[in-house]
Amino acid sequence: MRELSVENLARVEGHGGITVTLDGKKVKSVTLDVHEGPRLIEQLVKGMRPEDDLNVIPRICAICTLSHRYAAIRGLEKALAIKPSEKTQLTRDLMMLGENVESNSLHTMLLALPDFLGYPSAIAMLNDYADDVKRALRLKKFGNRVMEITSGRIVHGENPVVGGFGKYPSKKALEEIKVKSRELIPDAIRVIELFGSLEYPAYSEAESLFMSVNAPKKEYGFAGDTILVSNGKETSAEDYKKLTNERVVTHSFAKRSLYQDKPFTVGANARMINMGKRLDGQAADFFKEHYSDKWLKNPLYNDLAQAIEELWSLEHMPEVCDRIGSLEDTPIEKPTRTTGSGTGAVEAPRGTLYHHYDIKDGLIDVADIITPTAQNLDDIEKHMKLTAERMLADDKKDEEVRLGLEMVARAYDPCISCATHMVTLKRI
Amino acid sequence: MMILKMKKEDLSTFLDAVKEWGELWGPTKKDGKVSFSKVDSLSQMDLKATRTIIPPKKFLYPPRFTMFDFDENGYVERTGDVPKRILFGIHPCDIHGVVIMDKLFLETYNDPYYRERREKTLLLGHSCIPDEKCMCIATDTDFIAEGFDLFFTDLKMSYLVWVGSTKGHDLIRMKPELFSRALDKSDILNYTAYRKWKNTQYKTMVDFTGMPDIFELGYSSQVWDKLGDKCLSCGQCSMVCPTCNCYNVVDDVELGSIEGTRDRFWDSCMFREYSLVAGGHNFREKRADRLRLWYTHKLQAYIGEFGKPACVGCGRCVATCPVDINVVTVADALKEQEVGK
Amino acid sequence: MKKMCVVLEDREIRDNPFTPDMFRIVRRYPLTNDVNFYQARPVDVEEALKFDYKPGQFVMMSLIGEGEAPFSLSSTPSRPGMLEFCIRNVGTLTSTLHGMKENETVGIRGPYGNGFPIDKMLGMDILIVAGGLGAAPLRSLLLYILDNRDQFGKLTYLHGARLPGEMLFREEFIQLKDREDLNCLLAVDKDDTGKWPYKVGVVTELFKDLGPVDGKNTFGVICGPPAMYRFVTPHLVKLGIPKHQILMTLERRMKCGVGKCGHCAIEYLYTCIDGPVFSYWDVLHMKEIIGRGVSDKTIA
Amino acid sequence: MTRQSPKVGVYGFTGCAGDQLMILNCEDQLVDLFGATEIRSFLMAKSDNHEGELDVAFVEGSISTDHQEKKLKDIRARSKVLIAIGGCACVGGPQAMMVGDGKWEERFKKVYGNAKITVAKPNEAKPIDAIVKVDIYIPGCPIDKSEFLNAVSKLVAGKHPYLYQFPVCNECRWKENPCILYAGKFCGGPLTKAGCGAICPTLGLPCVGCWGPTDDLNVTSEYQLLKEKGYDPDEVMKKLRKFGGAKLAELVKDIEKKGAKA
Ligand SMILES: Cc1cc2nc3c(=O)[nH]c(=O)nc-3n(C[C@H](O)[C@H](O)[C@H](O)COP(=O)(O)OP(=O)(O)OC[C@H]3O[C@@H](n4cnc5c(N)ncnc54)[C@H](O)[C@@H]3O)c2cc1C
Ligand code: SF4
Ligand code: SF4
Ligand code: SF4
Repeated sequence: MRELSVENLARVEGHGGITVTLDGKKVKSVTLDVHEGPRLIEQLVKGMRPEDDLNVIPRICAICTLSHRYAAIRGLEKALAIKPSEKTQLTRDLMMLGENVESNSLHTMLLALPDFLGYPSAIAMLNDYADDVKRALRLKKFGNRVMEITSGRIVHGENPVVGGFGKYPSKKALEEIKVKSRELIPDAIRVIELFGSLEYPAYSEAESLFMSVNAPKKEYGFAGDTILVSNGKETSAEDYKKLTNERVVTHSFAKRSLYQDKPFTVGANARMINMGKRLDGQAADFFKEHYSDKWLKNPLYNDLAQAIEELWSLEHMPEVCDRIGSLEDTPIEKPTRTTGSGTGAVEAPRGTLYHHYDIKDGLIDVADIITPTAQNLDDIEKHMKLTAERMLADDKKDEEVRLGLEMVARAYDPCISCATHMVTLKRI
Repeated sequence: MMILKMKKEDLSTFLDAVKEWGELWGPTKKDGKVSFSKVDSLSQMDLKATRTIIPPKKFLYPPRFTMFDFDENGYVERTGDVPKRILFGIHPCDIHGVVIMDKLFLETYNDPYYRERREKTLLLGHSCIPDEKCMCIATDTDFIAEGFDLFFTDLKMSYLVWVGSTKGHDLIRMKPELFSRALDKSDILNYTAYRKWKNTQYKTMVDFTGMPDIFELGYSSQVWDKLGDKCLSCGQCSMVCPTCNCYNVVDDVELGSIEGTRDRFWDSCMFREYSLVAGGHNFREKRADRLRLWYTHKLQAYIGEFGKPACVGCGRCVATCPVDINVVTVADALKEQEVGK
Repeated sequence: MKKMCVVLEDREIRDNPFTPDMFRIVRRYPLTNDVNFYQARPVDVEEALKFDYKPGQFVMMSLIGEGEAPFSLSSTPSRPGMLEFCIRNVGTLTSTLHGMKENETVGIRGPYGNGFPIDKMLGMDILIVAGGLGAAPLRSLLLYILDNRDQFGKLTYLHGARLPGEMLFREEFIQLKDREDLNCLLAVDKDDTGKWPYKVGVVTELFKDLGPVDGKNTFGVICGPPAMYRFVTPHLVKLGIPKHQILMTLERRMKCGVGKCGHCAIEYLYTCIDGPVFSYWDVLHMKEIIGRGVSDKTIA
Repeated sequence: MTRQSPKVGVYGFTGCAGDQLMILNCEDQLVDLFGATEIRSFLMAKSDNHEGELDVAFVEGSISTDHQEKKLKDIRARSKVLIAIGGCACVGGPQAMMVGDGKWEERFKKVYGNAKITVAKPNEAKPIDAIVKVDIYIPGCPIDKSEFLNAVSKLVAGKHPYLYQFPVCNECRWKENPCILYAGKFCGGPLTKAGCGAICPTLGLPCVGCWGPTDDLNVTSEYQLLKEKGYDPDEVMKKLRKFGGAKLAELVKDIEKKGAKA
């Protein structure tokens, strides 16, 4: 028996590793374990005021910081029966677009692309692909800038609060976003073209189910009150437990999810599968051009899905900015009750994120947070197992198998998808 | 001193005209934040605002700025990039504050950074209505006779305009038709009435006479320890006080080179590290010691040197300290040997 | 009341007192395991003889990227051309300085501070008490007096160190013991070598060996760690030296050296421009001056 | 005079990866950064990582398993300078907010039930200086780009990074914000290290304390003040503890004891 282990799958909300146990050419098991220490954040926020919870929970993950914040805000506002103003709503949309651009450009170009092109890092690509690396940095920087303008800073901005914003973006800042987002569209298109021209190895192909929020008004978007499943079902976000069924496994500090006893996928490709037809603008054209049945089986297409989504986010910014600019600032809405429950669901760049709260007399009684990576873990394991089996059957060398596995894990953009470095092979 | 008269409604025209000399700055109020900001015209100013959060020292000596650019060959001073500015609407206390800063920065050794900004900034004072925190009457800074370029006293129907410098006079000469030398008896009466009325407006009653002796007597008083227990060491008092001048200096280098800049930023004697010296010895380890230095500086030492306190009575420490430590409460506590609630 | 207002138009001083000039380190060797001796000369050699100062003054030394720190001049202006320092490695700037080699450059501006009141000290007896790094400014005074020996009365130099190996300028001072016109007494707290031929004990022990002192006609000068002031001053008072003739040089944190940054303030005085040399009389009515503990009780 | 570019490693332990992300967020300097240093190990940014002797190690995150403790000691052993980056490494982070209350195991059980987790032995979160010596602290949640770049630039030039300590209030005053605490509402400014630029008070929101406690804080006075202003002591304590980690836990112990008596 030998063990092919992919150590330090960093950033699966912390640190993880993949161990593939091989028996001859057969794969005995694939385990993705998270050995980052537990943080028990859900327990720590118990007894806190909602505003204090909002300071803590974004620190679960820096790269989805705004998604966490927004999911919590949605959950808390439902629990406290607060209805945010239109201006607040739109400004939140804008911040999510910013996070999407930042995260998707980081993941596609700087973390996933080096695999496809055979480099150890984006920096190592500088000599041969300087333009593309700089393009990615431009996009990422702009995404960060949008987050900074809307949330107060690049990472862990405190500006979005329950009931509104500390301060709304200034007219000048909105104008800056409008101009810059238009300027960057050619860059985003180049990213799509690049990923559209890549070969996606078929080793990992398998049927799966896809979940995402159902954005309101039949539009594409990153937040919603119901959840779409690719089998056609639609469920209220409040029933998230039925969808995710969290459980603890012994080899990991991250919890796991199954839907109807089967692994499922969340993320950009799930969003495309469920809501792709709602895209508009050039993003819609690219979607039509590139979308195929393969997306339903091969997780690697998540990279291309992210590229298309990023273009959509950029294309949408000017309109959102205009609408925000046309509305008067509104004060922060106050809670209308002190006891209640609510679940917020948003689409983090790497998939659906749930924050559920029970509030009692103004204090948090129960907090339940289900992250996209936790939902994907079983799915990742499933696709990796297949990849390993098929590659071994193809007589691939260990080095190639290792890279193949890394690419699959990374494609899920697991929180920060610098996943799966340092693969070592152990034989018994 | 030359005193001229101007119609109330001409002020706006005058300010529009003098903008040719430099940027126009004045007191503004936005989101509860009262500050001197760059404005286009009089209409954007709020002349009723009593005190800005930060005094005009920020113009002469910004919270943070670069002194030098350096590389291995030496240090090149960074001056010359300061815009010409006209500051309208400064109150007498703040002009007194500038006069004290002038002494500090321009005498003995001449600070070129302060000097450049001072020379490029014209101070156009404006009379004020004291609020419940003002105490300039106790520090003898309620009126001002020097240190400004022009000073506008609002007498309801008209302004009396004191011309304090040749530069001030040059501004007048940009619109001479707005000013008249023909002052009559009613102007004198109005002015006297205004002074009398202003004297009755103070609500904070505090007496700083004898402070140097009271400080001397109270050097070891337990009052300092009690105040020290309350003080948060937040340093706000130093930032807002028009006569606090302390600063720190740091060098920054650029990535991958040894070129860099030497920056200066506002510091406060209320911070622990401020007085720390080599070997870990701290001359003012206790907050009580630091507070005593601060208030000794304002109410004892300066009076000993110059006959009046280094406090100009602006009330900013009263309007800032979250735990109610300020010139009034400290002076009272020392006199009564009791820290008030 | 003094006139408050500074008239801007009057002044034509355009020099930037904060600009360091570049100096070259021409010699550098260790005095003890954490104190180095440095000799520095302006990069522009023409300038070398123009740098004039008084014993007891200090300079602000800049290292690129590390900032500035004050250091006493250890050399005497009576031997112009070269500035000398002895500097202890205690932190960021000083540790980088310790790693520098001869021929490298540093920025220096100054001299600053009042220095010793040489005019008043002329013709008087001088009793110097140095402890540890206090020798840095006091060596300047000592060498100055030796170079102008006929202008002063009796000269006594007391120097204490913790261990023989920690005594700054040990060889230099031991040689001075041979001079007729100087009474040089050295002490170490502890002799770990077993070969120390002079006094073993704290510096105040040396007062026993002093012989007669004409207090009224003497200037006592102290420099050393804060605690030393507390122990030594009573001895000087006992010798009958008037309080205004007991001098001490003080250290404070400094960021400008020219009375602007505020860090070295002691009540209304600035160590940098009103000091670093203060008389015991100043200290007596400025309680904070050598730190807590020097209250009326301990001084009386 | 050319210096050898320092060998650098960037490591992450328990936390949100925000500080490592902030390094990657230095978009304009990233290429120079990788040019001026020899980045030997940086899991989050590259695959070809080599462990070995380092000039500088940047360590993010708190330590909360035995496995991590071992790894950190190893990093320390082969690094000349070890720099803690971010609140988790410097003071323990939000996961250490309740350190010492004796209820950690209870909380662990509530999240993981009775499941036996074999991958590593979990512990209550600790700042890294509870395990190894730290040479330089760069606080923040997350760290500030310019503070980080200043420190790196100095290290590359062979100089000492320097952060002068003062509370957020100082920066807040520079921004001319009306004071929230003066108005009688909670603000963590006086207790918190500056470096963020007083972002939150500038947005009209209280400072949450994410830069961690200053070396010279008067937590008792602020606690008293807020109590006088009508805050529930429990709530104040929760707010104070959020980012204070082990250090604040130590400071508030007394208050909590006295509070219980009062
Ligand atoms: C008038 C005067 C003369 C001096 N003469 C000498 C001398 O001849 N030889 C000598 O070795 N030292 C002398 N010093 C002390 C010397 O200035 C400090 O040791 C030096 O500033 C430490 O700098 P650093 O960057 O290496 O230390 P840092 O890393 O900055 O700090 C180490 C310690 O020094 C403290 N410190 C920082 N700046 C100063 C400062 N300006 N003054 C005092 N402590 C400070 C810090 O608080 C800290 O505790 C003198 C100081 C003064 C005020
Ligand atoms: S006196 Fe008040 S304002 Fe000043 S440092 Fe202390 S608490 Fe802050
Ligand atoms: S001490 Fe207070 S009242 Fe006096 S000038 Fe300073 S801030 Fe104003
Ligand atoms: S608002 Fe907060 S950070 Fe700002 S000065 Fe007040 S207490 Fe300090």
